[in-house]
Amino acid sequence: MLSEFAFVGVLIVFASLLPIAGLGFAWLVRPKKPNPIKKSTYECGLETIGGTWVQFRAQYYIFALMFVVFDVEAVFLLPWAVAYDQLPAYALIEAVIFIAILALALVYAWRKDALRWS
Amino acid sequence: MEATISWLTTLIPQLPVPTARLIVYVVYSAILAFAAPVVLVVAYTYMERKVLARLQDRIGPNRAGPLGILQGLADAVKMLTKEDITPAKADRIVFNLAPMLAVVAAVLVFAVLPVAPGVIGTDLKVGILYVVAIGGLGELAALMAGWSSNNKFALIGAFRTVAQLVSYEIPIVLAIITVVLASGSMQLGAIVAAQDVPFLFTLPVAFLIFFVASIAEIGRCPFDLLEAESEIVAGFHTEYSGMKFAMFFIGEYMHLFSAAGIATALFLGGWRGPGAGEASILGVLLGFVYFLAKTTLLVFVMMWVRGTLFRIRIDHLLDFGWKFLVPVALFLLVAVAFVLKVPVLNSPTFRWLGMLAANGVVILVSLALVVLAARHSRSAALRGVAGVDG
Amino acid sequence: MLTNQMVQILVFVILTIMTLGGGLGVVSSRNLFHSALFLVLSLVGVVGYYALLDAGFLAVVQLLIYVGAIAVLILFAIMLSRGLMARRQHQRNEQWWIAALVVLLVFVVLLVVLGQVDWPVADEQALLSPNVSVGQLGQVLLGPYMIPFEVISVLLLAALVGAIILARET
Amino acid sequence: MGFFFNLTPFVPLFPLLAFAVIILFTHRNNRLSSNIAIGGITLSTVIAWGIVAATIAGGERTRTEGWQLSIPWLPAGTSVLDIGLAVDGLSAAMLFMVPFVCLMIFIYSQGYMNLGKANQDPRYARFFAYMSLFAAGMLGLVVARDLLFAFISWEVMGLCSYLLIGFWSFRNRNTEDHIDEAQVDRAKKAGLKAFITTGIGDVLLLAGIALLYSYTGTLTFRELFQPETLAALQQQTLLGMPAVTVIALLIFGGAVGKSAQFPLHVWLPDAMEGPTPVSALIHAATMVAAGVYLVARTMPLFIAGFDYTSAPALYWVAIIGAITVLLGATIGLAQDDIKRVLAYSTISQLGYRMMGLGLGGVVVGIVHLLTHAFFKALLFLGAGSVIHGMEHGHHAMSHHAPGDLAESREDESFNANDMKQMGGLRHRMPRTVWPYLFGTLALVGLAPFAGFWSKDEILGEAFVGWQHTLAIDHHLLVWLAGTVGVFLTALYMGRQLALVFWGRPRHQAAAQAHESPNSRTVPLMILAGFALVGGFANAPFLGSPLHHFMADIHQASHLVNVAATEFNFVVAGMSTILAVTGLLAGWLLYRNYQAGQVEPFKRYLGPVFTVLERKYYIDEFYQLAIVQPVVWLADQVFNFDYRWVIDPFVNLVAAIGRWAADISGVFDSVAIDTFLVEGVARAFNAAGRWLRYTQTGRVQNYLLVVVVTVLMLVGLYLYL
Amino acid sequence: MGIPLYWWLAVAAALFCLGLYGALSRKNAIGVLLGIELMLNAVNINLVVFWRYITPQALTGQIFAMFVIGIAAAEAAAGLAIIIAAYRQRDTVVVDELDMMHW
Repeated sequence: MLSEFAFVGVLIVFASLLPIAGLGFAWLVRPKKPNPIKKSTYECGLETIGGTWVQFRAQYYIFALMFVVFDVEAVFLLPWAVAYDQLPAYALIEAVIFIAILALALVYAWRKDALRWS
Repeated sequence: MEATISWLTTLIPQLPVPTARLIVYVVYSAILAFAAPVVLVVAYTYMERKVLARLQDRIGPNRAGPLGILQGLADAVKMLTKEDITPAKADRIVFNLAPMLAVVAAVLVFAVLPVAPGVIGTDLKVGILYVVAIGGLGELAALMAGWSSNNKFALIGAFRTVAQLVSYEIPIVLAIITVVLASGSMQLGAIVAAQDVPFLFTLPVAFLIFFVASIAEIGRCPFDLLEAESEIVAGFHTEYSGMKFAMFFIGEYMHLFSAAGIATALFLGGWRGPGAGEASILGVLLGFVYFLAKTTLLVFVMMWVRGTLFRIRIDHLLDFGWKFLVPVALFLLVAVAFVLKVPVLNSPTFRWLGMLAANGVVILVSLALVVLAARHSRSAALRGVAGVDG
Repeated sequence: MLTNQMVQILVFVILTIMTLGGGLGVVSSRNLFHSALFLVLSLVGVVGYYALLDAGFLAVVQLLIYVGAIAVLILFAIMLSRGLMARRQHQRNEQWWIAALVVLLVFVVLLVVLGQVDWPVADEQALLSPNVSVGQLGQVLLGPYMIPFEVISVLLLAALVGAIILARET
Repeated sequence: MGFFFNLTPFVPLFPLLAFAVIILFTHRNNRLSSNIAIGGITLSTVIAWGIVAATIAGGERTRTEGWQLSIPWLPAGTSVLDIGLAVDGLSAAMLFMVPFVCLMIFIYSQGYMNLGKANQDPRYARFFAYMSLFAAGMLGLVVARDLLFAFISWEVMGLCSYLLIGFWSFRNRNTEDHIDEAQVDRAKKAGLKAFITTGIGDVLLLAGIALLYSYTGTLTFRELFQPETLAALQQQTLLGMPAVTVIALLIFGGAVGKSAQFPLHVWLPDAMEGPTPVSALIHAATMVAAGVYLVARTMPLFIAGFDYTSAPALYWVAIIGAITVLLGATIGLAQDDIKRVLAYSTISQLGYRMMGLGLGGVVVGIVHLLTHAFFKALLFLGAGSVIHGMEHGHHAMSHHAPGDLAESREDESFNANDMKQMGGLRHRMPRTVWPYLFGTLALVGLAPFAGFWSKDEILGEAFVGWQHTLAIDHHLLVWLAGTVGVFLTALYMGRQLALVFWGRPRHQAAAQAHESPNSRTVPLMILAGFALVGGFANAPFLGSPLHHFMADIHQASHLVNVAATEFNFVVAGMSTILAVTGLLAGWLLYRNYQAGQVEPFKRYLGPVFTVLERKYYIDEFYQLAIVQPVVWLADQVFNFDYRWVIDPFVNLVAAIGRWAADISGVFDSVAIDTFLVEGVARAFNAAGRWLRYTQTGRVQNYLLVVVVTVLMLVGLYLYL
Repeated sequence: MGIPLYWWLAVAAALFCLGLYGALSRKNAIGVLLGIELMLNAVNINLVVFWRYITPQALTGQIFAMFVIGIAAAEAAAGLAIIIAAYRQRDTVVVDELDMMHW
């Protein structure tokens, strides 16, 4: 028995062929006249000052963090949602507790102003 | 797909089933991976230009071919022949991999899209979660592109893109969980089959959350901060040109289509419509037409939105996602779960009505809360002003 | 003529090359960003493993959580500590060769031990029809594993609170 | 009527809800919070009394088999732990008392914590939240169907006792002018002491429960007491005894901690550092009653395999009870603090209950628990009223004499709890004195007050038991201890009455003391009514109704002594004579006591009195024998690590290296061959560095060591 | 299943060892974390393989794998936050330099 993912495997092969073919064809037909100015970093025509690695704010990280937490919670909620019809009524209570804790996380981040983009 | 395979084996009796399956897979893959992207991009770019132009009281493309219909082709040729520039300080390998990954991710979503009765790459048991998961690859592509360009704008653009994508993925997932709850399955085919009444009418709030968040997910106006020219040039693909840029471009339009397609499957009943069914070729074709029509309608709405609204600020964007959509989606989820366990609502009709009522309550309560909060903050601001004056 | 088993083995080999090659890249790459990308490659290989093992839900979860979420988190963290990227430094500490020897030893011991155990593999019939529906997963999760199910949300809440306290700029 | 049984979960649930609501939502609104607490306990009381009525109406079947409910609570992989509630005669009897006494105390607390006044306690709402949780714990224990739920409730009570006894350790010193550091410190220590001391008992109890579960696989009382389960438990041996006896003793260990029996009684007197309502709650309705109730509940385990007159576990219960009776009563003679006297009296009375249980008498123990709850709550609340009156008087005193303000403010010697500074309060507090007198008479055990009936039944049972054998056994001991205890009780209560209410005021504050407001005196009067008539509920001439009500529950096991004892005029007469004598002696000796005099007992008893005053030096002994060694051990471990072995060793290596380097320096100047010297130095250096590698502070080094160690262990496991 | 159980276990063992090596030899704290993620994945492969080959009717293996993934997410979130905080405090993420506990 082939896995239900077999088609995905085949599709991956073909999907990667598309950009390869496209880029390959373009490589054949396009002009190639590099010079240092073309290859310099684009900064609206100005000379680049300093490295690329300006200090970024941890704000970004906090959004990713929230995302991870909610994503995991969603993953645990999905089996619940699928099985919901076959589950007894207390499944509702369990899930409500689960979601309440999740909401608590959101409320915490909210109250701590971790979600504010300042 | 299974129908096609059996049709093929009856057509050529000596063909073994696995080989027939392989052939069908290869053909359908080729359609999805080559024909669909090209056709979609050409058609939708043309459509978008025309729609936007009409909304802005212009004519739009009208030179290449009749009514400018060949404009897409002309663009493709131009892209192909553009010189490809890789910045000197770029990380070449990652720089080249990023656009490929973007396209692959966009194509992979098609695998589970139920475009017509019985026509679906593979009806995964976890189909809808698969769609969400593949979306993660797109984020990865953006990060790779932004990082490898070695350009401040690209990097900031990548950060912003990913922050926005992850923020709006949560309401999407929560809306999806609501749909899964109502249909009892993550299989897209089963979700379509469960929509005797489209979820658009029973779960309108979930649809709105999904649709709005989808627009943000594909980074279109009013959520197109990823490429806010005035701030960060073109975002993470600032340094890309020629065919590599075209790859991102193609990915974007395929994304547009798949987002609308998924929304169609989840909320508009997919290919369902009068006469559509797996029984006959005509039914299948009719289903495909319904699907395409519904999807294009959604795409049109997105274009309309783009033509009407202005870009919002990033803090508003994130606030809207986390402080409005996510709480409402959570609330909705609990409300629908509650309705589904109310023992009185045991007939399908009552369940639909119950869900609709839950949606109504959720939207009313959340809007009331928003109004209250707005009034509160406004009066607080007024007090602040008064305090300064006094 | 391709048999089912041959396809499976072929896929397995490709996935193994991805997974272990990715893993090797993770530990050997000098550029941390590349390390993280190799990690993604390796984890995608694991996704393939799960798909091959008929654990479809886990495969997608792995893709969603690891590739979609954790990898993004790691890449963010790498980009946020900019010093890492600017300074080219040795990525191995001075005990790496001891570590290499020990790890090699661990690997050999594991291979030997795993080979010696007589695994109680289930019978053919059970192997052919595994219990894979997500609905059953949900029933088990909310039934016998209800407490861990609730605890995981508490754990995530705790992780989030801790991480916000740590990562916030004050 | 059966309808009320279905409401059983709400009995503990209402106070619990009150707790949650106060803590989460209403803690900013003090009046609302306390009203919620009172409302919660009122609802509990109503339901509980409904259940009592239903049990009475339900007849024998209801009382024996009762009502029960089980909830699958903790699914853990493959097995499920159930948790459940049950009501039978025994719980119903407790349900009559516990919520009602709690209610009285709650109402009283509203006044005591100065609701709405300037000196209202800053953590007023929190106080009521804790009290509600405390009540919920006790009610949970009473309606528990199994040891698991009982233990959870038990621990909730333990937590609350800690929080409440130490309640004033957080007292806001800015607003409370008469609270000093020492008092705050004492409150902290008392809370910890209660928590740790009862904790010792809790560990024993948990061990007992764990053993029980491992042997029987169930924790439900009813299943445990099945004859076959008990028989199976007797078959097992543990430590040379039947397992069931060991388990019973472990459970009794828990009761010793909670019910303040010797040798774990030390926490109870200190527990009065908390607000007075807490003392009343602990001494009457909740904490100490819990231990007695648990022993009564698990009585079949104590007897299993024996007759109730000879069961070894019961024997120890009786002995410990007897020791505690005498210990508490004698210490009570020598205390000056009004609440402390009552605390020791509680210990002594708890001893009575344990004696009763030790004779196999579930009913007599519980009846004494019930009567005692009413009059001890009464006495404590009365004492609180007196203390408040004294404080009021002290305040008024400094207020009315502005010239002396500075002086009186610094009046360090004033202590509102000190009986020796009171006197003549019967004139100042006419509405407190009568209830207090009733409570005293009930405690002393004079007919017809409540204590008479319950105490005499314990003594009668012991006496009858002794008459059966006429041997010098624990029956005799219990009877003697109990009878002596009666005299001692009367003596210290006589002393207390004389010091507090009679004689002349021995301090200005006493002269200006005020009667308390109605919120405090009305509960006193209600409780006084119960102290007067409560004993008739089980009066022998009425046919000992409670015996029939409660005793049936253990009939299934055919082990427990459930028969009511005949009223014995010898016993009753003797104890009455002793009580009257004691009361009169105490009263006469102290009636004319003046402040500053050497007190009469001290005159007559001399050094013995000092021993009593110092509570037999038990606290000091514990300090010396347990606390200090533990602290010492901790110090030694610290020293071992830091001063003596580990660190010095590292330093030694370094020192040796240095020393060697010094030598090499000398050597260098003398000898030409530097190669060898440097080699030595290097060798030592390397050794030092090598040793230091064990503490690099680098996680990865440690991890490597872990991996290598695991590898070695695996090798050992595989090839050895 | 066409693939012998031992192959799977060997692959998981190899992945585990790679992760272990990364955790032991990386100078960079994030590198150590990557190693740990590899190890967790190796464990997960084993869980799923045992489910598939030994107890295909009981879902315990899959449930455990889910919990491991959840815990890995929590671990990564908290771990990376610690690294970011440490970086901000001490301007380094080299494990050897993070030695406040040293001696």
